[in-house]
Amino acid sequence: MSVQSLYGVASLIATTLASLVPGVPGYLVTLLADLIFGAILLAASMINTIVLIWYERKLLGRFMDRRGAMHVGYAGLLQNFADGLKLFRKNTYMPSEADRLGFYTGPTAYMVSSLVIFGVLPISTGWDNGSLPLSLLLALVIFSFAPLFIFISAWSSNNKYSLMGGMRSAAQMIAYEVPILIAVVAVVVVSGSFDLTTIVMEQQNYWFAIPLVLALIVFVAGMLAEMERIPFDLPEAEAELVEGWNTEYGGMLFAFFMLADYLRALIGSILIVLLFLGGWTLPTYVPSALTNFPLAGIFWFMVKTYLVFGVFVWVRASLPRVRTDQLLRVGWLRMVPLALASVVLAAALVVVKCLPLIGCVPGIGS
Amino acid sequence: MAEEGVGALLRGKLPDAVLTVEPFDGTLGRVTFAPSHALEVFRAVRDDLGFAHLSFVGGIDWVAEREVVYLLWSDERKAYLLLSTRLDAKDAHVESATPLWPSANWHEREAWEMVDITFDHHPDLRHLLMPDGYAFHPLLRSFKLHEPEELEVKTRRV
Amino acid sequence: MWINMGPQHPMTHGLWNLRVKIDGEIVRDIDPEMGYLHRGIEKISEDRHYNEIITLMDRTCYVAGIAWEHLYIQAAEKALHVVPPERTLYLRVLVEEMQRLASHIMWYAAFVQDLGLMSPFLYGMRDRDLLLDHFQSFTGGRLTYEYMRVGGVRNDLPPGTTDRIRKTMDWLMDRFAEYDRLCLGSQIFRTRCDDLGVLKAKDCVTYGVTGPMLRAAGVKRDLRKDRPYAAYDRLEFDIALADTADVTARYLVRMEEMRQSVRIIRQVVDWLDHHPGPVMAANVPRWLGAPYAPIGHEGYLLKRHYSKGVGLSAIEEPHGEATAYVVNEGGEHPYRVKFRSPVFVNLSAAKSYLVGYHVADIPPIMGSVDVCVGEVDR
Amino acid sequence: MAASAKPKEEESPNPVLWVARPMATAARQFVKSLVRPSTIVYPFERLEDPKFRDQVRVESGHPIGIGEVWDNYRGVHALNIATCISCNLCAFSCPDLCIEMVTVPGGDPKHPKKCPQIDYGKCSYCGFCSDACPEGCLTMTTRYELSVSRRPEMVFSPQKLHEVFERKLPMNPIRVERPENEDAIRLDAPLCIGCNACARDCPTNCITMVDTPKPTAKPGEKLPRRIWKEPVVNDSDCVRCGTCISVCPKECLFWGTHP
Repeated sequence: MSVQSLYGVASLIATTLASLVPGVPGYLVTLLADLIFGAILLAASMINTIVLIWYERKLLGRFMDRRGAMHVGYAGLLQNFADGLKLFRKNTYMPSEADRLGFYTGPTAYMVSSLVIFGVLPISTGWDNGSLPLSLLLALVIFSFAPLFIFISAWSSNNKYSLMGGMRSAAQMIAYEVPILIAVVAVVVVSGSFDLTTIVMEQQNYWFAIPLVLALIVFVAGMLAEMERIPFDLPEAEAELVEGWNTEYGGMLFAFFMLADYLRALIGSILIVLLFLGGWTLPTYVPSALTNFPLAGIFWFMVKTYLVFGVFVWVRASLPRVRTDQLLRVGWLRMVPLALASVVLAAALVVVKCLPLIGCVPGIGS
Repeated sequence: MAEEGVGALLRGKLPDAVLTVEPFDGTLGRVTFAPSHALEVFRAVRDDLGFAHLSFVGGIDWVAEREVVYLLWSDERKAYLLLSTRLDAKDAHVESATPLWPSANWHEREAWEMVDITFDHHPDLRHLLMPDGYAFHPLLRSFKLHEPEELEVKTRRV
Repeated sequence: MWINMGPQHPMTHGLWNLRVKIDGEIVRDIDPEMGYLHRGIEKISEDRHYNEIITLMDRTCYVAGIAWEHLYIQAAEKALHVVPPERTLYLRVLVEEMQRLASHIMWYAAFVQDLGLMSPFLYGMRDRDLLLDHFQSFTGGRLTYEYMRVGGVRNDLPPGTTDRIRKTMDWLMDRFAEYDRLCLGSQIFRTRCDDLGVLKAKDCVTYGVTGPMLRAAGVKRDLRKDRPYAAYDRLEFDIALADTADVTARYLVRMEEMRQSVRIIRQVVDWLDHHPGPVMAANVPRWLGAPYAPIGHEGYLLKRHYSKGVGLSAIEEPHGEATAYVVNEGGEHPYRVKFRSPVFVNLSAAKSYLVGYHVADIPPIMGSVDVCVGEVDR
Repeated sequence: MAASAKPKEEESPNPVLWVARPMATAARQFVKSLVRPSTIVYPFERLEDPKFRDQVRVESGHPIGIGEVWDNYRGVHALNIATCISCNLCAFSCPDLCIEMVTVPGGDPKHPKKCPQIDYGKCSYCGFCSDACPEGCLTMTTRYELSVSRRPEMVFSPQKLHEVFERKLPMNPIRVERPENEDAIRLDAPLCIGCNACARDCPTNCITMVDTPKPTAKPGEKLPRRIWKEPVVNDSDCVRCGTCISVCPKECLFWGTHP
């Protein structure tokens, strides 16, 4: 029986299901398999997010000459699960004058829209969406829904700090959408595809980070702003806006915001890995022992993602926060021209056909 | 001597206003002036003698009368000058120094709420440290602290 | 739109309320509300013996307790006509300068954290701990020292302290370079802090602003130089000055002051090594009485009388010029104690350096003022 | 004279490096603290633990938990009941009124022995009491953990303070030197009636009543009815507690400056 599915692994599940329970209609099996795969993906992304928080806490601790979480579980690994449980058990309160609909839907939609992106991102061979030719665009579009939901929840919580944080968030995210998208164009020009899997496969000889270093810088800076992390965390600038747009939230709704923030951080790191650092592939000249074990693709993918996130933590540990007007000025006046320059550079590289040359440089390419 | 200099200078300028000039340890002297001439004294001290920095304004309650103490600093002389004036406790008011030295603003507000001295023409005479509408003046001698026995917290047996 | 920044707000560093009128992100008007931490120290002092006020002084400013002790003790000694021995003067300079270091490091930590940078906060707290360890070693307390007494100090330094202090000073000098790399070396820090919260020299004098804020505007006033107290006239140091009068200038002035403090401490430690002597003046009662008879002994009657006097003292506290005015009317308690807190006046001028800047600038500007609400409200 | 605190050239930001210098500084700290961060894991590692002291890297010469320095800490009091003379000085010197003198067994019925009971809910650990203690029986120890579950447990009776003493914790070794020529008890002789109250109540027995010659009455003058004895204070033994002043019915004793 033939099972059509979006996912390589999902089709595996479907085949297994079909062989276990014969006689079930094919479309039901496909549906069930997709649901199971979605649940696996959801669990994996959530667990990854929570581990990412732990990772940041530990790393930040070392940057700050302290230890970070260390008591719950081995080296504090379970600390964030405990925190999550605590938040889960808490009452959620709504300010009496707040708008009920927006107050509750804002964080939920923020969280869900961040989670949906995981369905688009390829993780490894077989764990990807082989048939989505515009997956990069889809991911970025869903990624840029966030300011809307942030603004809804900020406005509806009827707090001046929240409103200011929401305003800042919207302004900042829109300002940095533009350079990010232009920087992505550079990648698309070089790889010739909007499909993330194709982009990764194009990088088997050399990583795009080498020819497109300009685009990488713009993309990383833009991602920092999109993720609202220091030095661009002014929507939730603790010093003046208390907690910015999530001031009024507590309990599980706050946990939604927190999780969604780190989900977006994870997605940002994953996008950087996919677009510029070769995804789950390693350059072909590395010893094959490094790539010839089960789930090697996922392993290297996670290692790269966590390293990229480590750079974000490093930046957080060493840079202060910028101001709104300075941020916007940098965004529009520096980042957009830089991104345009990187597109021109990428186009030039493609036109003069010198890209394969980079692959010939010893130590970089194959 | 410099100590006599400033006081004598002030006395020469404003013979009616300056009541006494006496030496005071650590300053150029302590000048007592009549409260009715406060503004003239302030002007003379700031503009002619160069005491541009007002360090503090403090009130002291001497039961029958109240004293206002001004400590001034001159960058040229590198020394302090102590001004003092005595007011009748029943009608304690003196001209505000805030128009001349804006730094007196909060000090006068504090002296007003603590020692009950009214500063005329103060731009913003309202409570500073105490809550609005607080009816007492804590630094008056008539304001007694509780005896320690009254403050004794009854221990609650848990 | 008026917003309340405080009394519970990350910006306040204490318990006060800054009401801000904003137009978009621009500050149009402000109104500080004080008094949340008012404990009536001046009133309580009227019912306490001279030595027992020291315990209050430690709690006046919780990051510069010993400077306030020094301030009060000088005034009380003048009011009581007591002259402390010479070694005591040097010991007091030593602890005051160490307190200045601790206070400035604490300021650095809090200020940079206001800018959103957490790691210098922890570096600062770590390095301040070394100074607190020293305080613990010779006063017994880490935050509330109770070190000074009328007529001297509680005790001399334990053996070996001076060498340890020298080592710590060397180590701290390296740390200051690290602080500068983290802040001055960062383009983001400079864009945040340059031309921010400008209060020019003329306005500083008018509003009575003192301390590092005043020196950042280029006014050369430092009571340690201009009106030397304790042993400062026998020590070599320079006044830290800057001329741009903005937040960066205040940062620079405080950093330079810390280096000068290290310089002073090294000289004092050398002097202390070679000049042993008593640390308590003769003819001073070791114990200057109690506020009340203890519970169950209300019949006790303990009166000492001192000859009348008024004491005025002024010191350059880490935050600026602090003065104390102690009136001794001959009783066992002071008749009136009045303190001038530098932050009190610096805050009262807040409107002149906050209006016109962004909301996001309020934390760094207020951070550069170094607000310590304990001594504002007293 | 005045140093200008201008930033040095090496510290000013480089437009090319932009944020490289602070990031390098943070990275250096990261590498340093990979082995062992500066923090001390408090409930598991204790500074006062001599075994742990050797493990702490002391690169800055700071006195963290080193021997005699740690012992200067002002913590919970220790009371040696045996040497306490019930002079009340600790209770008098306490600014927070947290010390109450309570009767302990061991005194004679007329003059019960009283020792300090400390309410740690009020105590500010200023150390005035141990500084005032003339016999050194009330000292402060390095014990700093004082969490109790109920408020009455914060009140330490003399017996409980004695238990702290018997645990032989490191005592605060700093003894405050008594100043030379301290104020001493003086007698306003014409007022004295020789009632012996001061000598009876003196905790150190430093007051002796000596006979004074009874003056011969002039004609027409009436001699006061009194015992012809006067207290003489041994200043070197006197602890300046003031008990004699407070019990004197005629208020003829006072603090006087040493000649």
